[in-house]
Amino acid sequence: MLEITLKRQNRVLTVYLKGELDHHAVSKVKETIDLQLVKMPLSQLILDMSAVSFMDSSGIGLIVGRYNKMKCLGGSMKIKNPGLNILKVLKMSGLSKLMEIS
Amino acid sequence: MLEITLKRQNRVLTVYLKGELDHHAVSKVKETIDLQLVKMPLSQLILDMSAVSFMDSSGIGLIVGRYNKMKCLGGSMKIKNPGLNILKVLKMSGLSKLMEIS
Amino acid sequence: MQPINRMKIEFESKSVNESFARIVAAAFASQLDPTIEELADLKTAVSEAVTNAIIHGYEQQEGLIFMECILYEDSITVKITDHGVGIEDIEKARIPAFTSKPELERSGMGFSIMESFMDSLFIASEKGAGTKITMTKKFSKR
Amino acid sequence: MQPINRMKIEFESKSVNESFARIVAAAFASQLDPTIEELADLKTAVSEAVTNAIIHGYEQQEGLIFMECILYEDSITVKITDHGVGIEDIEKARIPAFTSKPELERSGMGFSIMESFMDSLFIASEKGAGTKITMTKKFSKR
Ligand SMILES: Nc1ncnc2c1ncn2[C@@H]1O[C@H](COP(=O)(O)OP(=O)(O)O)[C@@H](O)[C@H]1O
Ligand SMILES: Nc1ncnc2c1ncn2[C@@H]1O[C@H](COP(=O)(O)OP(=O)(O)O)[C@@H](O)[C@H]1O
Repeated sequence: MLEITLKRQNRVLTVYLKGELDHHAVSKVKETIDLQLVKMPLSQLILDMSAVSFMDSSGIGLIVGRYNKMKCLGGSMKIKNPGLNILKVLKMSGLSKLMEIS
Repeated sequence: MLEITLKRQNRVLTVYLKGELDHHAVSKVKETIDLQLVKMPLSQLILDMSAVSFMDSSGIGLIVGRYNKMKCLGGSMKIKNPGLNILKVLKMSGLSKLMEIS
Repeated sequence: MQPINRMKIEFESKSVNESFARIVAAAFASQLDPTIEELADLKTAVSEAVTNAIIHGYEQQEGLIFMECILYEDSITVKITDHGVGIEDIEKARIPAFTSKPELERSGMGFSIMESFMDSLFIASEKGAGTKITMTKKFSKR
Repeated sequence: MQPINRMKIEFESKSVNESFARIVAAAFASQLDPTIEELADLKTAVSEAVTNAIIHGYEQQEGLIFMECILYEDSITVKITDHGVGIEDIEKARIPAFTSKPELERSGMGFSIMESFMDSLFIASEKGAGTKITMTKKFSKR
């Protein structure tokens, strides 16, 4: 089970994910974030992945989808604290060229 | 994989087991202990199970077998620190009536 | 009741697969969010049945073991089958501490553990054809 | 080379079984004592193939997914099969970032990940009959 925690500060939304980010888990994350995007204007979306133990290309699809939405809304997105195995998937998918990963 | 560590003090042998004690693991433990039993006379065999995460009835067979050997040799046997799930198997098999469990 | 999920696995009768079978059953059952104790009970019962198939069913020779797990709303049914020697007298086999292999230091407690750790246990067996164990465990609603 | 162990599993095409399939493959592979990274790579590749069977093969409808794992001295071969819609153009499907389901926010990186995380990847597929993925990963000697 993937746990989602949201923290909003001014126009920055930080989403903390905990657990395994696969196709099964993705739809709930997508819904949760997209609901926030329509609620209030955001300038930045931060995905904190420090507690994500697994991610496959379904996670890439989720991230690219949110990245595109943020761009449409004139905002930006960044990824924080991915573990080594998550970073491997992010890099291999070219996401590290699209957005800041720290 | 089950790890076996031996500590001998005078005529008392303490066997520390770490891992899962099932049929697959039992033969190595049996060999290791029985080799000690023929090496030097023992008055007591102590099985420390604090690091045993799983045990089924193959473990019961192992313990009863060593208990009988110790009795034949005029010694005794006791079990130390079993976790809750291990204790459940020990009790259900009546071993708690045969020897000291602490 | 309708099953909500099911799986079938077959693996070789090697003792190294005893822990594998336990992990598989527990991983599948964890979809129902059982307690740690319930999961430990299930693992122990599966280990007993798989070990029996290896030691008694196939007498430590090559053979295939089949495990089927069916999840319901609040319970799991596990079927473990071998095509080994079979059990001649099932009543006798169920007696606590009865074992046909005392020379292997078997305790004869396998069926007693399956019975007490699960909520039901059925044994179907035919001499020369094999054995099928069907066990069900209910998980507490949380 | 002779296989040292093998198993076959079938399970329903439900997304909840994606993590189950990963655990099963990893638990079996762990008999070879792989590194944590090697195990993570294997899990990711299995997850990709199983997810594809669910989303593309069976288009999120009911169906059965088959996984076979064969262990050799220092490698594992995993075969994942569905009897779903099949792939019309395998060459095109393998192109990085190609996806036939952009509306589901698929990234099209599944095959690329399988290819880069495993040591070999074969795709056999027939339109209307299904798809079989065969992947092998070598584990470092330790
Ligand atoms: N799969 C099987 N195939 C053949 N015989 C079996 C099988 N399972 C159990 N038995 C028989 O039933 C007896 C009791 O089994 P069990 O209670 O598990 O004790 P144990 O395995 O310690 O002997 C075994 O000794 C064996 O004779
Ligand atoms: N099991 C399958 N059955 C049918 N089509 C498949 C299957 N696996 C992959 N495909 C096809 O190959 C394409 C590329 O797959 P992949 O690289 O995993 O990316 P994605 O899953 O993100 O679309 C899919 O979009 C789909 O058209």
